[in-house]
Amino acid sequence: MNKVVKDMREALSGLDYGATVAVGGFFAAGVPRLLLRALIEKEVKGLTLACGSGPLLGAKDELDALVENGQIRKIIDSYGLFRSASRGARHPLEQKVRSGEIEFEVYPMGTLSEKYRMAGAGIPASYIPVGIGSMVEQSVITNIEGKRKEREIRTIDGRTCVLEYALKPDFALVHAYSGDSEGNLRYRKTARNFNHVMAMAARVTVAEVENLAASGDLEPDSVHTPGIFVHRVIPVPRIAFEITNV
Amino acid sequence: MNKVVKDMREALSGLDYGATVAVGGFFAAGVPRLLLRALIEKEVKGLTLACGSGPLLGAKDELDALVENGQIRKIIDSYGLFRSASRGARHPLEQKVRSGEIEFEVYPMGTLSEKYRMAGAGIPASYIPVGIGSMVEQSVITNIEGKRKEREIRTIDGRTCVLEYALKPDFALVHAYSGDSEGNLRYRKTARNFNHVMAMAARVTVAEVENLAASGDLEPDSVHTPGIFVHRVIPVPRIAFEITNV
Amino acid sequence: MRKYEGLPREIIALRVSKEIEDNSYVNLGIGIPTLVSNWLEGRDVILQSEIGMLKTGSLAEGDAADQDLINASCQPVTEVEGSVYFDICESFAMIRGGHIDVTVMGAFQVNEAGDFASWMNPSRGLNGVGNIGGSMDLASGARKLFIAMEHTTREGTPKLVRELTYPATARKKVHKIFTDLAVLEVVPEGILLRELYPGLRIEDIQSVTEPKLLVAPDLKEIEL
Amino acid sequence: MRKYEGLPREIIALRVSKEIEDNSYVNLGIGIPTLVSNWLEGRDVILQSEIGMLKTGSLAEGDAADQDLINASCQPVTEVEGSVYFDICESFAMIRGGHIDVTVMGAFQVNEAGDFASWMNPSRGLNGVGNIGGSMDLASGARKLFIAMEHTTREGTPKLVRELTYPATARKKVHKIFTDLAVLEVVPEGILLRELYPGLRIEDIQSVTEPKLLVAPDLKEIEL
Repeated sequence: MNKVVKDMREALSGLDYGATVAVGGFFAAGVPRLLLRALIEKEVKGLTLACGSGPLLGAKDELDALVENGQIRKIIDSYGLFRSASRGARHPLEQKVRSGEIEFEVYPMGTLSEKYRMAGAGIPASYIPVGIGSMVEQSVITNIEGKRKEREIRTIDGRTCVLEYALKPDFALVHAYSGDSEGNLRYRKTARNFNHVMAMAARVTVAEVENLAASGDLEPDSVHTPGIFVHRVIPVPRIAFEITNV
Repeated sequence: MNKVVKDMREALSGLDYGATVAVGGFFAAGVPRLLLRALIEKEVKGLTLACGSGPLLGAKDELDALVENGQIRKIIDSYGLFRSASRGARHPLEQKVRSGEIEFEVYPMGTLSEKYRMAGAGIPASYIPVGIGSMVEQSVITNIEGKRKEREIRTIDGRTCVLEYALKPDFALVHAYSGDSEGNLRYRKTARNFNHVMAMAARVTVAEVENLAASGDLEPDSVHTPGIFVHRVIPVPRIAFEITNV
Repeated sequence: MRKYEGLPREIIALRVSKEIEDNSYVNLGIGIPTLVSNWLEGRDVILQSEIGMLKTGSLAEGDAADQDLINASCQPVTEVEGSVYFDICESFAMIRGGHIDVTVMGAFQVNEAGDFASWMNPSRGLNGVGNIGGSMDLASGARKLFIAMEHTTREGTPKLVRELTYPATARKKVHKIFTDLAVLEVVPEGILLRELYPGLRIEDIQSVTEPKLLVAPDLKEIEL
Repeated sequence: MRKYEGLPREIIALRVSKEIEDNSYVNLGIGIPTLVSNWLEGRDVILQSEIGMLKTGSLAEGDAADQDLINASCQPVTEVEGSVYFDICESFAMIRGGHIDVTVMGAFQVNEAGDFASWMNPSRGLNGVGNIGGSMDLASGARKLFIAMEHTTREGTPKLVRELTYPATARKKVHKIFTDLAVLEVVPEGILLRELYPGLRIEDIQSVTEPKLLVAPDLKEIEL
């Protein structure tokens, strides 16, 4: 199976208005920057960007463009706002979160990672003992009051848990260090983070790959994401970026 | 951290009467045969052997000894009985299952793998859409009538599910192809199977390792089981075994 | 009961293979389904084995057998270019999560609703236990579930039944059924006879099938 | 309110490091906790970083920085002998599953019950949202949870409080608290003062602490 697409247009085909798009990466590491740039160029709007831990803070130029172009309807993340209050206050993202123009939904990081895994593994819901005693227990945490759905709480084996549901994105955009034409992927160091689980979760997974290997060149015992989870592969150059404070 | 133990006695220390012991392997592949032999030699009784897919069928000499010595109180598995009815009928294991002398509890394989993962990941329970319309939906499936606990069923997002609970073994015995003194492990080919998830799940994980590597000799991006999940490492020789029909 | 001579098992497997489209991920169960792999060589179809392997190769003979490399039926298999290994939770994420395009399984019985029984033969008398293996997970997650089996038992008893008398593996999941005598499809109204073994008539198939068969307007001989 | 001069942040971190036993797996949060790593070099302690790394090395300076290698605070770090990488679900399985021996976090506030607040400053006015990150997972799964923080805000307001006024991260989870002025332990009866900054008296600590402190019979100066 050859999943290599010829260009970014084909890579993002079908990713249209209103799509929920998982974006790999953890702050600056492992963010699919070139796929994000293609998303900006495509000018597709109404997007829900389903993140794991601040990939947009780690790719600020892309974040700025997405916000300025009005492409984002909603962000799901565990750590998606600037750490510094003063810096955040100046940023268009935070202004739109404040005004409610962008919805911002936040989960504990491990819970969010399980929500993606549940979607990938066909598990509709799990009881997770995280967030008890916090606002997580009361409702989904979002800046939009009307969306604060109540949570279901239950004590199992002495541990009080929140019932958490699978989160299935329409698309996942992931970044891999190497991959072959059948979509088998390997990540490098801490750039792995959310990329694997998002690839599992989405209906359509698009992987940007720094090093395109021939089928069979990846060691069979050392593949991180088996190709069955990946639908499109686009080779990209390795680009340098700055790791700045989030 | 040096987790290498000096002998099998130390490897199994604390594994006493009544323990629940996860046994890695899928039929003949990846079974911790030498740890099983040490378990036999130790003559510890009252064991619950928590399996994944018939590792005891794949290690028949060890199974025979465990059954004959009366060490097994209960087996948990997805495929733990001989495929052939006539062969099964002749085997002491099946006779003891028939008589109720050994309890036999069976789950769908993927559900069982998640039960171990839940234990390892600190998730008390999940709704799993497998077994609906079958006996799984009605009760825990076991040969002991009094143990057929009712299941809790719920429809989530249009999928009817069974509530499945974490299964936390006291010990896990796993087999790895290579590993270092800090417990980082790599498996070979299809011998990986249940070994990783059982290592995650247990209170104490003991890994028999065919090739003991120096710390740092395993490629950091290519470790299958990070050492944090492994408590004891025992180097073992590579032994040949026959792959016979189960 | 009358018993008809039909396709040998290898040829049932061949017929199944023709129903599998290129670019599919496929899981093959024990028995006739395993034989389907013989007809997929050279095809752009990737076999998943629930033990934790993608691109499972053919059975390994003699010295080619590797004790760390078996399929989910405990048979030594081979690696091919691009084979990949993974752990059991990843494997069942593929299966339960709907990532497998086609699953082919054997069965003791299938009924009109698309329910089927495959995991336990109660006559073994094992106090309600049996080997589930991955069968329920596979049935639950399958996008398309094909059953490949003999049309009747060795004694001529129908395996296409009105009510399952064996414990169900899953309900309303079977899409198509491939037997030595016919190719059938489970449709909302019942079981539709689509193809039959050359020389047999509809009545012949019906005589070894419990539920009343629907007949496809374009009924034809089994296409090989 | 009076504000006392106490340990600098680096020395709070040193005090924390002495509370960590050899052969421990440790996760260090943002702020003072990160500084603890400076005092663990040469110790048989393994640092877990929730981004997906075991044996996280020291911060990478200049050319040693690798854009694919950062810690959970988005700082370039280094690899050491035996470092291992893994994906985020594995990482949080370690955290939530109780595999981390010691977790050290910062906090805005801690109360007598061992509740603490760290994830959101409501004064930022973000309509109820903030950065949770891994804080709640870490608190929930920690075998031992240490808080390392200044004893008061810059303005001298106590951070050891009767009732949290910031949204809680977790409840009844804090074991010990290390500040610039004192080392305290959360016990069933309240907060126990165990060590204090040389020259300060119990009353001094109490004057910048909201709840009534219990005093250890073997109260001593902070041990470094």
